[in-house]
Amino acid sequence: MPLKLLNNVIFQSIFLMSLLIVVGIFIPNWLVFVITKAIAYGLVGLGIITLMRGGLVSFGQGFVFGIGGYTAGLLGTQAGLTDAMLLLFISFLFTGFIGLIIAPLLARYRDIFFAMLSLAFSMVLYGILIKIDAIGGSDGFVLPESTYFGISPSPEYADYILYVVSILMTGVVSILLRYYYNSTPGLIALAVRENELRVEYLGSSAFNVTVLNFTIAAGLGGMGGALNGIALGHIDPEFTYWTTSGEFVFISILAGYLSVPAVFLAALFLELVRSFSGRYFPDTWQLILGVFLILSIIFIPSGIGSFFKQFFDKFKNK
Amino acid sequence: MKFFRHCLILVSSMLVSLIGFIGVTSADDHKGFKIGVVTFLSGPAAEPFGVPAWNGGKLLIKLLNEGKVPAPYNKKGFGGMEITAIPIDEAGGATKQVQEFRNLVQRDKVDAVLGYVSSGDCMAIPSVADELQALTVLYDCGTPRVFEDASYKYVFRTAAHAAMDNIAIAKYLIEKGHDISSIAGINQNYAWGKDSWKDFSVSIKKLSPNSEIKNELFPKIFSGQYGTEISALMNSKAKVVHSSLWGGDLQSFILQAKPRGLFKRTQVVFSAGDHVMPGLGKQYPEGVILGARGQYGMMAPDTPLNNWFYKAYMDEYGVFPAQPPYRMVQGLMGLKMAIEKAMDKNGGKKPNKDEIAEAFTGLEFEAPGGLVQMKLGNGHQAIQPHAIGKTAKDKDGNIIVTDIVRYKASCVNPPNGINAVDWINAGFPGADC
Amino acid sequence: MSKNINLLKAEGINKCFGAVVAAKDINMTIQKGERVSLIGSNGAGKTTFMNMVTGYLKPDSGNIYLKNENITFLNPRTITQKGISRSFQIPQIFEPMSTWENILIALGTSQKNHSYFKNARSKENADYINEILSRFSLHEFAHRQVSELPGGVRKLLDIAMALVRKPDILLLDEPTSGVGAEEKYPLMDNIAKALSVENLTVIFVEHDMDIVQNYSERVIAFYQGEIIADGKCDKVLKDENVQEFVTGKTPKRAK
Amino acid sequence: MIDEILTIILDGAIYASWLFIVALGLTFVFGVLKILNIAHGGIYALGAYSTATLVPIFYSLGMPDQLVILTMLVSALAVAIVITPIMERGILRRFYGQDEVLIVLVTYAIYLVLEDVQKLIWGMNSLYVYEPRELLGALQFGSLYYVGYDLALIGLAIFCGLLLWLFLNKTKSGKIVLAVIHNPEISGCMGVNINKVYLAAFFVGAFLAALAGSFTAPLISVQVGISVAVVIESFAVVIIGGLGSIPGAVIGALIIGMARAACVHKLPEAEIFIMYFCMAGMLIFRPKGLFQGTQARKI
Repeated sequence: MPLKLLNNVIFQSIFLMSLLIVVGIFIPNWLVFVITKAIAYGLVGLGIITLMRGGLVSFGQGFVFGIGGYTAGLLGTQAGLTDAMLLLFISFLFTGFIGLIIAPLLARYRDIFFAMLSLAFSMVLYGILIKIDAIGGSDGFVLPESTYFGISPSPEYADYILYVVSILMTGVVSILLRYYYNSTPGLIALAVRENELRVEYLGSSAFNVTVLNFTIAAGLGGMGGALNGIALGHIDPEFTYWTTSGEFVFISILAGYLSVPAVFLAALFLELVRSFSGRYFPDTWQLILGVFLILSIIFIPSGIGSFFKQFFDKFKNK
Repeated sequence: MKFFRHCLILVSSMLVSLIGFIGVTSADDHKGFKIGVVTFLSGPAAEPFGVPAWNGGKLLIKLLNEGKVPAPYNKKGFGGMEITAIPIDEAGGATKQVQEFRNLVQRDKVDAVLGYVSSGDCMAIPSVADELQALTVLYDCGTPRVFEDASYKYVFRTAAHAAMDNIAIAKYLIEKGHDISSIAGINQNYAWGKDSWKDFSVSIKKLSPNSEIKNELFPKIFSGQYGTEISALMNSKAKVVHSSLWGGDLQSFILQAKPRGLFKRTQVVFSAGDHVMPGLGKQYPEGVILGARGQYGMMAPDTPLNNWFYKAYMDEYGVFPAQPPYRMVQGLMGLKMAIEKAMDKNGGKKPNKDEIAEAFTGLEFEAPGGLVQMKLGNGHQAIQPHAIGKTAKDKDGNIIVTDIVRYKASCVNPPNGINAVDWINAGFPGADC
Repeated sequence: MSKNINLLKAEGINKCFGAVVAAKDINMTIQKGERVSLIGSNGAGKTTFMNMVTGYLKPDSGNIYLKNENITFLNPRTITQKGISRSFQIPQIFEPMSTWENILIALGTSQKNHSYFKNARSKENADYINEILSRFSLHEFAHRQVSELPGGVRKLLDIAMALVRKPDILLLDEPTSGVGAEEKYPLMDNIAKALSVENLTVIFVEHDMDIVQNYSERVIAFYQGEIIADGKCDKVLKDENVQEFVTGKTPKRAK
Repeated sequence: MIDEILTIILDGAIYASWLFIVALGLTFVFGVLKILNIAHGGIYALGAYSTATLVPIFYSLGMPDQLVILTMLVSALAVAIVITPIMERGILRRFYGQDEVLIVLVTYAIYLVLEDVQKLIWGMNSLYVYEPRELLGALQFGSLYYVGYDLALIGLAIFCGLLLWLFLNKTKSGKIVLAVIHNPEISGCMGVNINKVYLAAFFVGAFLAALAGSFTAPLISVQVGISVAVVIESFAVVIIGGLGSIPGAVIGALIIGMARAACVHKLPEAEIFIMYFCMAGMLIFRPKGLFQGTQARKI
């Protein structure tokens, strides 16, 4: 019976979430912040692995990342809405809605074409954003400080509170996604990845699956963008640049599509490598990051998630 | 294979945690004065701005720590405290910089951050700086908006904003009797380029209402290909072509425009044109009117402090200092003065950030480029004198700057409380020339 | 003629690929419960016909009706939903998954009103999958990855997946191709056993005339896109044209 | 008026030629290897650096001026010879047959590495090689001067495109490459050494990238960061033209080049936007580009 409890997704998630929240009290502020950022990136990565389960990789998640960030930012500066949770939620919904609109355009394409078209969409958005001076053009703009249920926390605790909020919201999202992955439509998505033709001949629509997955990915990307913007207090068109999108793809490939927590671990890993190589090798951090990317793709081709799965499978078998 | 992979992951995660550990522990060392220096070390802005600036900064920090800088900067380090600097690459956009800034403040526990060339970064950093209560010196960026749109407690800018560059050029053109009946501009399509063009074209319109504006070109930043733009500028037959291009873009523009006769046919003005002179050497066109964003490099004043710095830099790097090292040195000197002023007041202890911020506000100090006064933005934004000149060839064929006109700081900078754009639009009220 | 008796009806189907005629004025009706085999040499148009019935290809002209409803221009998915399932010459199964999971997906696709938060591996699904597995004698392979399974089992799984939906018509594309000679009969027995449970209409493309003879009542012979014979199994197989162009049993060349 | 139209066409053609040379290698490598090589921009930069290094040496040896073009070709060749075995044999080969997007990511990583490699080899200072640009003098069109070298780029672009097209369609080796493009597995079964073809194709792509850099070097100041813009613009060209299509690259480059020139002259505000605008339009109306057919899958 306790074993069964340990295998329960909700139980695992709550355990992990509480652990992180408690740990957050003891770790230094900068690490809290890095983890918050990793969560933001991880959310986008989670969107990509949702797509990956359906056999697609988007090389343009900067598109939704940017939309999410700008949604939160514009609501903050123009409409005076500063409640972080509300902003995250609205960005999630709005970006998901945008995703739903463009998904049918993209869902007809596969493989590299899907990747390139999504990249092209993000480039178009980049072109638009740097052109609009009213929202800061290429400089972007500063977000107002966020509040929680109408209370604005003092600066010392702001990072930690956002950290907790992001863990809670991400936890909920992760649980829901796990349920989706395990549900019948979630399994059909996996089937689309393997053999789209057969799925059609079994009477299900690969197109619909892709649209749904893309919409979810868009929503998650938007939420990640909003979280990133809120955490940093600043938004600029770099959110939608192709190099940003490249990092998201890297996170999801490093994580693999088998495990949800692996995505966040991969994101944290990338954040730390980037941050430390930038700190200790300011001249050659790109080299280090590049070599790190190549090595991890060579040595962990199916992602960190595959270790998780092996580990849990062993655990279950015992 | 699988075993190997596991090992790899284990080793790399250990490595990361180890570096993290070093990062955390080294942060506790607090005897000297630790600053983070953020400037471009990669990307297109590194060669023209970041690297020469950091060269100047490195040199000054070394000499300060050795106590070899002439008075009033002859105290070792910052008020006797040894300076340690952590260089950080500014490339990657404002959002990345906010994170790097937090890392510097929270992880490395620096006492102050000196940095930022890009206006986008300067717009993004101050609010975080105030939130984290971290002393921050913006040393280079140009946008006037930083202290016009908001006010900050711990943020200072030790260099004048960009409005002065273009106001001074407009004044120079008129004083020297150039034909400004029609003007055209080529500026990069982002805040810097657009603001520069606006400041310049409005200034010209104010000083000479009959001038006609021809082309207003805004090519993409880092595009590197200007053939079409050059054709358009030459087709327009404007008498004056203004540009605030910088770095590789400016170099490429010059290289592409020169053989096509643009500089012969048209009076070209570069609002920040000096910093590519060391690189281009004899390829730099003659007859160009240029500013250096201050009295820097070839337009620096003949003062002992400047002569000392010019020579020290020349000896170290074999090339004369253009604006970037001047501006970074100016930032370091301002910080040093503020710290030492605060120490005078608190009895020689290492001052805390509030004491330094208080001392910094309204500070006046002598830098190689002339007297810097923290007059705008309620004592947080510097003004400084400016100089405009014209390139010519000396007898050996080297490019030099002649016909230099110097402007008082109060002549080309708005008074406290008035936005630069409003001041220009109002026709420079209260300018003291 | 009442409804539901003419289950599938093709009228004047034509299809060309460039200069190759793949279907030429094909007319056929198939009654409920029939077991029909399509025979013909390679390129005779059997698979093209199958592909047109299932919507993968569209005929240049002509119409196909399922239960008097025109399905000519529907896509494969909709046609499948309307009651025509198919298997494939090369089994189209989900390689990295287990047999059990393959059936689970087939089951999932056949269900309406999916819940996005209900675990697909539920008790009632498991029961149904186990029933299918035992019907096809696939039990011992339930938790093996299908890419490792022998050819016959893969074929069987492919067919089992097509059947999960409980279609009106099942199209089998060369169920015994790529299967060793000694496996063929056990495989067909298994299929027949599984199919006998429901009163299914089955159309299959087959090259092996012994199998055709043993497992079908009606035979339709194709040659160069045309139907050259249609009728009871014995009669068609004895037809001269069929023997010359399809089965090749009489090496008579003269016309 | 006629003058202005002529100027626009000339400016557009010069820019389009540059775009085409850059995009040609990218689209060719994609056609054969199915790799979208982000590091293409890095190789371009290496070509520029290599020219900026070798040409001064060439002049210091006191060789006749006309041979400088040869030096530029050699420097591009040198880059391709060095980079191809490292990238194709050393890294990319490990990933053949895997997800195409994974390979894009690998090339992105290589791009990052190349950025810093430039810095480590050549340092931070700008390099200049303006001398070759003075070789062909200037020509007058209406009231404007054009530099002969810039106009010669149009010839170079046509030459490169034509040569590659003739090679593919008129020679036996070219036909083999086409066969591999069409179906690598079957070509392999027929006895074609796929690995060799991939290596050769990558070499050609790398050479074209380096060549573009090499011939752009006299126009610009060669320094860190010149590759970023190249990546995006060449992508835009191949997306408009269709991935893997040489005629597509021609049309894509011409569309962007001409549209941009027209904008700079007539509607400067729209210039920055025009490339994205062309791309967006193409995405909406012909998402696979102008020259990209759809392929049906065999079942």
